[in-house]
Amino acid sequence: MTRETWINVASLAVLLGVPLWALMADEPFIITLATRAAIFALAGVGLNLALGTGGLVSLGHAAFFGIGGYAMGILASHAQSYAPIMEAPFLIEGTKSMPVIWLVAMVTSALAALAIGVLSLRTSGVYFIMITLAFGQMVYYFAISWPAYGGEDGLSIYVRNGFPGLNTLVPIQFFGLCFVILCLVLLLMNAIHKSAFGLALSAARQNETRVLSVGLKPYHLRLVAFVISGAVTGLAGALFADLNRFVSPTMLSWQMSGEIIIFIIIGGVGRLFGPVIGAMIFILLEHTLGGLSEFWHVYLGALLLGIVLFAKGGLIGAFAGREKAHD
Amino acid sequence: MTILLFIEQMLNGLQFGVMLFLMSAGLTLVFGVMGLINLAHGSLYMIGAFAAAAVAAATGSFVLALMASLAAAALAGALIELTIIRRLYDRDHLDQVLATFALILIFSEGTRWMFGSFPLFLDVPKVLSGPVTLPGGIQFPAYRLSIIVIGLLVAGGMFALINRTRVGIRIRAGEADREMIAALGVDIAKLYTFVFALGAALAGFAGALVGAIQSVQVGMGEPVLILAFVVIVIGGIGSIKGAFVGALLVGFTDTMGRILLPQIFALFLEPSSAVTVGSALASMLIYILMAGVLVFRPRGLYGVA
Amino acid sequence: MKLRSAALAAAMALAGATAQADVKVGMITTLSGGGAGLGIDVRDGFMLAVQQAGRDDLEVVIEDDQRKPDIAVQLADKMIQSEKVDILTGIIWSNLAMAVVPAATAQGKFYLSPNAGPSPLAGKGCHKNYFNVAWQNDNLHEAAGAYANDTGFKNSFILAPNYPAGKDALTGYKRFFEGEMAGELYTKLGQTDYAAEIAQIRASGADSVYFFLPGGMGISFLKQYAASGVELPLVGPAFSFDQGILQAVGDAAMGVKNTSQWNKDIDNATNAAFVETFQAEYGRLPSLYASQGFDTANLLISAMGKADVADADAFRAALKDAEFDSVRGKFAFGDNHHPVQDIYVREVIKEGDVYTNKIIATGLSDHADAYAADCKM
Amino acid sequence: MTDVVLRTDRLFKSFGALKATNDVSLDLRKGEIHALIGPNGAGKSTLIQQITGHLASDSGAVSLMDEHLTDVGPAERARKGLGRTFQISSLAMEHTVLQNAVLGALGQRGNVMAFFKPVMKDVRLVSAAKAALAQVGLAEFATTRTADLSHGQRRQLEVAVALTLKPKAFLMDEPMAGLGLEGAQQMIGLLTELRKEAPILLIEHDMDAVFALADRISVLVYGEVIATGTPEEIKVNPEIRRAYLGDEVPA
Repeated sequence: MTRETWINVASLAVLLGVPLWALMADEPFIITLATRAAIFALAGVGLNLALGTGGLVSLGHAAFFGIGGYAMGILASHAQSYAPIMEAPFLIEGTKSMPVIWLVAMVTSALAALAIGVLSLRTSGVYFIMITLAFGQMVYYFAISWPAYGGEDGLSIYVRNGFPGLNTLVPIQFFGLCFVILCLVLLLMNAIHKSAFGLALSAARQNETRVLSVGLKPYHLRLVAFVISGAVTGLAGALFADLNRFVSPTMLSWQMSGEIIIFIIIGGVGRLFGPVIGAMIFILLEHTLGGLSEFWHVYLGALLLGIVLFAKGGLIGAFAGREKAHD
Repeated sequence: MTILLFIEQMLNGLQFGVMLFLMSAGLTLVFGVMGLINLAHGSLYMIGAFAAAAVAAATGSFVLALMASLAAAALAGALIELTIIRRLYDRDHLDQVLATFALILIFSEGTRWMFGSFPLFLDVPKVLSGPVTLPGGIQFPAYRLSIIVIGLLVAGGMFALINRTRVGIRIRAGEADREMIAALGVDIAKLYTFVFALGAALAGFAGALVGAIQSVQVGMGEPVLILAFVVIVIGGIGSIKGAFVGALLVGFTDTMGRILLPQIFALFLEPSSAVTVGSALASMLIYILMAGVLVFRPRGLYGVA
Repeated sequence: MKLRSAALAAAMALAGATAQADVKVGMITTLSGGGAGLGIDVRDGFMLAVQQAGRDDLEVVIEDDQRKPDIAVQLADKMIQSEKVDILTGIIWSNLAMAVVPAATAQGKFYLSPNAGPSPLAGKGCHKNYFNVAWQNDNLHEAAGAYANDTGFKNSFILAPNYPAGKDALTGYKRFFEGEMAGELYTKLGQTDYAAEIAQIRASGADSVYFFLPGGMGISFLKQYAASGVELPLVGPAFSFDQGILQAVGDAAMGVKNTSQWNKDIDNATNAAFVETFQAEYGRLPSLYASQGFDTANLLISAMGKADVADADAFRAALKDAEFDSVRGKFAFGDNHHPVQDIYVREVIKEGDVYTNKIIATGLSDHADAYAADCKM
Repeated sequence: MTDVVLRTDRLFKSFGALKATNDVSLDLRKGEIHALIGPNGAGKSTLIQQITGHLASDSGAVSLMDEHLTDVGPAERARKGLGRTFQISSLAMEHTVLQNAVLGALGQRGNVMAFFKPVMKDVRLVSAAKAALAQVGLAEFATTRTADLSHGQRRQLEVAVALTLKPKAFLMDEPMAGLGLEGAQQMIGLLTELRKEAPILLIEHDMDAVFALADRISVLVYGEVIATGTPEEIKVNPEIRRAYLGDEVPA
């Protein structure tokens, strides 16, 4: 195994081990933190396909995170109040079933990513960063000013949604669910990375002309990557909303987009496990630094600055060296 | 809406646009010359406003306050350029975004640590405090009128600097070809520090000017930063002319949208939903404008391919 | 957790004892980023009362929510799961309260709100364990509507940000105001330039303006309104005229009427002592928020004197009685556990170099809220 | 003419006042190497870009095996059978040599939307890629990171990627550029092999190579084709001697 593989395995072991320890030590809050880390990691893994493999720096991924969250909020709130979402032309009812919610969250955020991607991918570089930011802001302001689902107040769900055979209100069970989803998505991303699509997408990042000259269309590759990426981030959003039993426009803010990018950069751009390590470290920092001082953002800022300036390739890069070319 | 009110609103749009230009000019300059995305531009804006508020409180002079804003922001700009920013020129945009995002965190909480959590006081100078009556009987705040004048002067000065002076030639050369200008024997490091400090000073100056009619508080820079990005992206990044046109476009669109959209929706919706829908759409309008421009001109109005 | 140990140490030092704390309070409030001033005031007011009570059976854990709902939810989970607090308090913002309160009360915890009072929690979503010690969100706006009638305004222009609290505000004003509406505007949340809105106001033919623009938005609006030369009388809720931000508005706020359930010149011994000790302790005048934090702590302490927190029913009854000396003078809870109180009209004045408020009238007496009837408790 | 593979018909392209290509009509016939020579700035690279579709023409048409390509983009043109190499190596530098070749094979296959199957375990793609690498002499470098290749090896890899496309015509933009004597000899040998697969439109500054390889030569000056002919005809054409070659006619 390469050193990077060791780091990857270790990071999963820590992510799984800490909540198990917390269960023994009766520290349920630590389990909640680990769940949060797993969900953020999932959002980052989603974005990493577009950003790391595809080279698409999207500053609007909070839109998909939030849309996933609202998919959960809207479905569950209607189920809670027994009021159908719509009656004509056909009946759509709310639901409290997680698998259905996840499916809806992924489909809606994929559709949003398709719409945003079709327009945004006409641009590149800084313009792409900014146009995705613009679309993110549109969705954000829409959510704030649209009264039907709580506007800025957001939507509360009193009881976490259900998954067959599990009691999701028990922290460790919900964590297990998130952890398994994270692992499955990591496997999926690993497969994509090694697939024909992954090879071409990554080549399009490195050299667009080359991809064109072998008869492939970077635009299509990127659009598909953007849609998959949006769907995974949307799934993370649905889980995050379920963790908090609450969804609000904060999930759609540009700062949220920035945070998802931060997870990736801390861990290492384009590394499969970059967002996992990044999210774990971010949660750790947020939790420990927050206790040190009211002004803990100063320390967080200094630390991020240090990582950008001195640890190129993120922490995985610093410890495992340059990415090994795949055979 | 009467013609006079319409003209007054156009003036408001112009004034908002000019204000946006002040904030955007430095941002687009820094990007054009050094290829740097600087999210901390909003922090420099905030530093200018806080410096002005502190000096105004100590001396009571608005002119001194404005000078302090220029000096403080330029100094802060030069300082971060020398220590941090110059390490970022050769990095990709992603690293730049993250590093300057980190600077926002440091500046914001640092300012809160120094000045506390409550907004500071900064008022317009007495001579400009009331309204003036314009031809046609429009009452328009004197201070806003001066912002329009100052903004246009700064815009003129920027054009002159870029097009007429030796420094401007070097800046344009630097935009075109970094190695070329180094080969010409210009000290590129000094030029970059100068350009960055100039951009910072403009941001700080805008912060002070605007701070007098808005709230001087921590976090005031970020909404402005996003607006400034919208402006320079619409105009084409790196183009001062683009920033000017983009700023006016955003100024007019936002101002007129806020006023007109609810009235337009009132024509075919019942009043309360017209207000809701109109306001919701108005708050999204400049982003719709920006996305629209980019879809048809992926490099902005005056951007170079 | 440093904040926590500091709070603990303060409580311990005053009590001079090391006995096991009996009542554990979790305070989630905004201490960093935008709006931190409000959270700091609530915390300081609350802790002042805790110190003055000098009880060794009261422990307070304080955490910063950064004004983010998801952080607030996470902290509430932490308080409930790990700290095992009995009572939660501290949240400033309605959207954060909506995220935290329903889940916390559903888990059997008490929640005492020192600031936010969103309408769902007063009406259909009320809960026996939820007590609001400040106001229902609409209250101050309703009082402003009533005051506008008393003053003889016939035609108001009203504006607020386009978000739920903004809509509640204008609804609240309209609920009591009997005149016409010259115009109604929703502005963008966080908007800082109001030139276009002010031009609308000038052209509208209104005889008065009511605005709800909390925080920096209000500062910007007031400064720009003063410079515009529009001289229509301006009325707002206390949030834009609070001690914390009034100094930043300056002359532009002079003479403006605003509605509040508290002011530092309310004439009772508790209030006089509060204003004096707060100033001595923290070196600044107390704000509305500080007064709410102070009352919240005193309500809690009064209930601790009458019942054991472990006996939820008895403790709830003790809270409901509200037998404490409020800085507002008389204070009582309605059936939905929201205040029934007087709401005053204040005017901004200058005392020496400091801008502050004085009470000039009573807007509404013994006022409850409009949602109480929806509350099935 | 049935043996014409690639044809350009009156191509124009201007940049402002500069006419980069001016009424260029050329053809490339089965089995031949057709060299395009001309001084720097004559419009050779512009012409290649117009043919591949990376640059839109102001007017004129391009056809491959009598099929019009004018209205389709560069990806479609590549898929229809235009294999090109670049003046400056254009490769996915972080990928291995083999991965770059597999990318070409993927382009040839056409379907890239496969998400689950490891592409480097796809026997058909990999063996096609390896065959191309072997043909250009890079077989032993298959697992090398492309960025670690020498300049000459990168040029060879460019050719290999073009080969995997199984093109109907090759477009080669200065394949000898920057190669040493030995490298150039190797490349000449390689091109001689390649012409058996498909005809080559060759842009080259190295006159030794051009005269050694080309069946026909076209001379481009200021965007215009001033002559087309066999090497012998070009060598003795007095107009060309004056306009372009000067008096330094290669032996």
